[in-house]
Amino acid sequence: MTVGLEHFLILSAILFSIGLYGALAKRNAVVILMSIEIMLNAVNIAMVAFSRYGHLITGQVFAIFIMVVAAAEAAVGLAIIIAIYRSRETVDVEKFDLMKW
Amino acid sequence: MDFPYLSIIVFLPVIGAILIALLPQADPRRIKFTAAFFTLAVFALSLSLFFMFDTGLEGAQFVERASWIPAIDAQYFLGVDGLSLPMLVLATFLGFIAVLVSWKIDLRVREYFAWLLVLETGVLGVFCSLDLLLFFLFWEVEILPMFLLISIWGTGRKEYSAMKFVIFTLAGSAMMLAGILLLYFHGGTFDMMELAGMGLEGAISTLLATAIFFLLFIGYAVKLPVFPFHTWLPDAHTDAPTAVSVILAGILLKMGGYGMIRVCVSIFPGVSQDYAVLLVALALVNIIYGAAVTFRQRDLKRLIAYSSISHMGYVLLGIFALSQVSMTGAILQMFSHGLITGLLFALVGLVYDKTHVRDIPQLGGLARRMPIIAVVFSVAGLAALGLPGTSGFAAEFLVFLGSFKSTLVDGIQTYTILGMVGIVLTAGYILWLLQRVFYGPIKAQYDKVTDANRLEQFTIISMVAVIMLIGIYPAVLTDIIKVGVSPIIASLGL
Amino acid sequence: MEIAFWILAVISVASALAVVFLRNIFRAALFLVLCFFTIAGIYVVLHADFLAAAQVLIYVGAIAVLIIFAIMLTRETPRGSPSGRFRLIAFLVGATFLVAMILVVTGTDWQVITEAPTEPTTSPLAQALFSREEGFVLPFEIAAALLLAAVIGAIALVREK
Amino acid sequence: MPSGVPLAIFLLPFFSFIVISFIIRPFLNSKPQLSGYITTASIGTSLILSLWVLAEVSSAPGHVLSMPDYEWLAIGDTVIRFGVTVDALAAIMLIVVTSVSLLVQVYSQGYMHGDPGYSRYFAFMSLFTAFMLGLVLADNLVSLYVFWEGVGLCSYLLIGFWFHRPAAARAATKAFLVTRIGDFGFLAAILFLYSKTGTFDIGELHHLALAGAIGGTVLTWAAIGIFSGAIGKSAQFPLHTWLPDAMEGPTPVSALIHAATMVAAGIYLVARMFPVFASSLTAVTTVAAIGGFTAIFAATMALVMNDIKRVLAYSTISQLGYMMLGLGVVGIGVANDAIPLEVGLGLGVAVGIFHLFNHAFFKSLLFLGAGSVNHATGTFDIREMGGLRKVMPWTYITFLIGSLSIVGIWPLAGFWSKEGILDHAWDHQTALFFLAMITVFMTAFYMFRVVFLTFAGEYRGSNAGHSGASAHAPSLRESPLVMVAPMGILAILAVISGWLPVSSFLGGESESFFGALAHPIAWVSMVLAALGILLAYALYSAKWLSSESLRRRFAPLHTLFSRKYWIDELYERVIVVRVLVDGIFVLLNWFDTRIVDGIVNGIAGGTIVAGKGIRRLQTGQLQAYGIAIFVGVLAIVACFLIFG
Repeated sequence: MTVGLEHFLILSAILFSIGLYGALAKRNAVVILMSIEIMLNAVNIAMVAFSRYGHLITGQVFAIFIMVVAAAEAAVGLAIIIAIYRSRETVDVEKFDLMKW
Repeated sequence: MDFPYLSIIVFLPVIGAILIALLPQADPRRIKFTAAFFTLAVFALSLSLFFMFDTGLEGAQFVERASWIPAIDAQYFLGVDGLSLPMLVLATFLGFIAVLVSWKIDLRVREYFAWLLVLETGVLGVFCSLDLLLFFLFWEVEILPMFLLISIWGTGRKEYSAMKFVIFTLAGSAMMLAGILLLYFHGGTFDMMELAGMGLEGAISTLLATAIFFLLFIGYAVKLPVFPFHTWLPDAHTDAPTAVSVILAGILLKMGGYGMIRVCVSIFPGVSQDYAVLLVALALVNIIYGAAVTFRQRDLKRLIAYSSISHMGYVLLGIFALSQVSMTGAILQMFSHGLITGLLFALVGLVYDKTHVRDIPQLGGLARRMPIIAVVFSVAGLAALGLPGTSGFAAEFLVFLGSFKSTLVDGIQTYTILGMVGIVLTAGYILWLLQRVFYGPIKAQYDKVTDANRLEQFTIISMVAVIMLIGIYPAVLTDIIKVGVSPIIASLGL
Repeated sequence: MEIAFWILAVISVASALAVVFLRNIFRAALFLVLCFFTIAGIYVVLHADFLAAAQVLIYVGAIAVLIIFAIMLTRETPRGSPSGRFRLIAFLVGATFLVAMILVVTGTDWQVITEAPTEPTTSPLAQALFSREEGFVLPFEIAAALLLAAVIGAIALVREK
Repeated sequence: MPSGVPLAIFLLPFFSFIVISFIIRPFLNSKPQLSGYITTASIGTSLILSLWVLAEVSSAPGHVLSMPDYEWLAIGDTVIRFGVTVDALAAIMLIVVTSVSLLVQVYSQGYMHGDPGYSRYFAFMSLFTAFMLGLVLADNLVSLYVFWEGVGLCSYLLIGFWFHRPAAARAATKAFLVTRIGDFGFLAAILFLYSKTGTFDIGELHHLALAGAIGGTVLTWAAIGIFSGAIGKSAQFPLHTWLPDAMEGPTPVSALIHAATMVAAGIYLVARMFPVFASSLTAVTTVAAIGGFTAIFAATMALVMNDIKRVLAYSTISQLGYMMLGLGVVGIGVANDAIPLEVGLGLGVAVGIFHLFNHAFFKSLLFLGAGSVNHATGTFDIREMGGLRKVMPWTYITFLIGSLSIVGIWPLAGFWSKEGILDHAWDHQTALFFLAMITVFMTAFYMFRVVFLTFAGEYRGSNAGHSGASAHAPSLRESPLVMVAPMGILAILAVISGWLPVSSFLGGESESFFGALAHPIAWVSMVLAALGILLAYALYSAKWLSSESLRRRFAPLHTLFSRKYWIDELYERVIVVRVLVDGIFVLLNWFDTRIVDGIVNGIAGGTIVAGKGIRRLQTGQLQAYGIAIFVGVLAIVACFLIFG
């Protein structure tokens, strides 16, 4: 069986699901951020795969934009984590309930 | 009509409101005079329309029409006919009276009068609009000033009452909006005149027509109010400042009755006929139940509020008896009730102002100390119970006469006679009220209270004059009203 | 090529699992780096040479370093990376999602072109980004602005008050 | 005669009201006597004009003058026109109203002298007279109803004239309410008739009724509805309770409104609509039965009252019952074809209205006499009077004449009209005739009980400082001329009014002066009356019998009568208070606040409770939100997989 689009997409799905699990299940905010990066990368794989098998360069363009957003998100996200850590002495998301009511 | 009378009438109050908002807060006299000037100007203008109105013509006059939102064919379409002109005059008159009644306001004067004028614009807009969307817009405009006026300048549980008023009205409005949109989607226009003339009923299924009819009806029924949507009214009245009670009873309730005739019956004559028995029965509930509950009220304002519910039952009866005379009577009743109940609320305001008591058992013998208020209160009360020579009689008589003779509703004669029980009950609570509040030996704590001052005398006596005028020669109004009613009756296929 | 794919796929999945399941947060970060590397390899397999390079530069170079900094700054290492109370539900959600995605992927009739595209992709990519007619110049500029805003925002957030 | 004359009769007193209330009261309050003068002058002029009208009518063919009318309201094919009707009935009523009113106004200037509400009193009196005249002149049911309510209003205002007295305020309210119950039927009948015939015009209705153009059931119901208005206004059983209480008003008011004119409006109404009534046997039987029953029923209560005005009030009710009986029995004759239609219509009106005519004079005389007595003694309680014959000779004589007249002694006024009623009752309704005969005896007894207790014997009043209705401190002396003179004139009228050809003018029969004595019924009734007077004499003047022991022997009956059959209690305490205000209305109020408003507040409360519950889902935990998002995504995907 030759490797085709489906393989890449399934790989992407597996990585995405792992990232999803991490983002939902972990308590450490930094780990959650890391999981989100995995998810973003998984999406990128799908994008690039589509680009490869559809001969459309746009997929890669999107991947670039995703990277940009990921970078920005990582920067701001980590900055927020550090800011919260400063005020609360913890990065345990279960102890954050600022969004409550 | 070249001169845009109606636009000026509708928007002059709002201009006044803006002007007042720009005046310094520190000068309440100037604010009050500005408000009085603007409302008087509007009243004078509407009165001039009243005299210029051609009673030989059916349909709208003084029409102004401009495209408003072309994409959905919504228009800026103003005009008055025999239905709306009396309401317009009533609204402008009571608007002026409301300013006079508010002369003693000293809390945040500027905002108060500004909102009062905005309220007037909303109400006037409702009566002048011939485009459903515009109508709806004005209908909603009135809610915000009412909310603020009750919740800031009111008494007692004012926030609760203001909120109740808003929620009730908005719930009704939501239904009405749904109805209006359905009308638009099936009729293809927001133009009331066109919708009334196109025979929409025949074009859509009965179920749909009925559904639209009741969506609209509930919107108006909340406003009128019709049992069981009435409970906001006593609360709002009880806690509202006097002038707002005057406007609320005098004009806002009439928007409901006006809407029923203008929209429900005009556009759906067939459905109106099919459900007339039900609606007439509802009217009877309003009349008798409202009167019965009135007997149990101890608070002066609450009592009059409940009596309004009873009196609005006559309007409902007149409308859905579906005869020319009864419908004319219903509109006359709206006009008359606006004056009478407006006057009663103004008087209760005066009594409260002087005695700081509204609890009836605590009052007594006030006629000794405030003869003028007592006399005017008696006249207003007698007008409310339909004594000949007052507008109340002319209106109720026409409603009963028209209903009795109506041929479109089964068993209407029995219903009418049941409805007439209301006049006995009304006499009961009104006379009981007069007896408890004004007659008998005066209580010691009221030895120092004073009678109405000059301004107050002018206000209440001018209202009495109009009540008597309409009562003695109702043709002043009925000649105009019947012009508005006859096309609707024609559409009923008589 | 297929062998490369399988190797890379296995490693990336394994390292991703390690990121999520390892209790040692620092090691998890290192496995994340490994994961990023393998994904760069996947890009190579997909004939996306420019992206592969960018992946290494941005993720491995920049983001991974940021994350490690964050780990050190927050000094949470001793507590490790515990799982929260939602882990079971999260697992179910993740698994279901995976199943759903696989169903979608396998259930779809993909219209694919099998022959490899031309390399290098740098020039077509640049054209796609900057061409006058159908380019992404405006989004590109907005992305630049976004990055700037993110940088300033990050600085503002972590600045000592 | 210019057509403006009838209008002027009505408008003169009305302008008097306008002038008093808008010029004298606000600006000339220091000269209240002006109000009295203006009222008297305007009503005097009306009287002269009424005499003119009478002269014109009597010379007109058929005793009817046609008058123009004016459109009041026109909506579609419903047109309401107001006009005046001038015929024999109206002319007679005009004379009654203006003459009694004039005399009462003159009297009032003495009686009300010094009252702070002097101007208000005359304003109301003018207004009342105007409305009453309007009522008489009305040519259609709508304007008749308008004035009908108008006189009711004036009655309300004048009963409550001393509004600071709780009893007066209560009586006023009661009077208005009770009559309004009757008016409800009247209004319904007007609408009912209109819906069947399309006209409000009384003349046209007569034609239609006589021509048989209106169905029998319709006529019956319409007549009964109209009659219910008359029951209310004329205080017939079962709506009689307001009239005795109405005595709380000033005495001249009782004389004018609650004896001579307004309460007689019910009789006038039935007379005016007589062709409608006479076309339905059920209707006329009802009228006769209610009238006959009320006559004896009210008389029994008059037997035991101690308040002189209340005795007179019950007597008025009783006499009004007679009038109804008269109308009813002739109507029965007509409906049974015992009397030819063309004769019967005039005869019925004549029988009823002739008694009304006479009653107006002698009853207002009696009331004015009571007022005069009160002016002197400061009380209305006959137990505290006595011996006034010596101090108030004029009052005594006039009162005696009035009493003899009401009792029906030949040749005084009351005799003539009462004989007419009794004759026709004997002819057409024997059972009611016997009731009426017993009433004759009772009438004689209670009237002379009052006469003997008030004027004979020794003065029993103890406290001279007792403050009464009059502003004067009571002092035992004859009333001033301004009061005595009207009483004198009324006394003359109470003698001679029966000799006037009123009955034949109205279309009835008239008897020769001595010919009446040939009737056995006349003798029987006079013997009964004499027996009544004798019994009263025996009990209260000569004291041959002890009234005390008599009362003890008939204790249950006495209690029944003096407690007015507990009808007031039944109406006020049981029906109005227990059943309605404290019963059904409480229930409805509870329903309104608990159920209707409760549902509203319940919905609001439910929303708040639900919000509080649902708020718990907002844990603030990011991951929970994330899970929710993805569960949502999965749901969407699932939808696509399953349905798409």
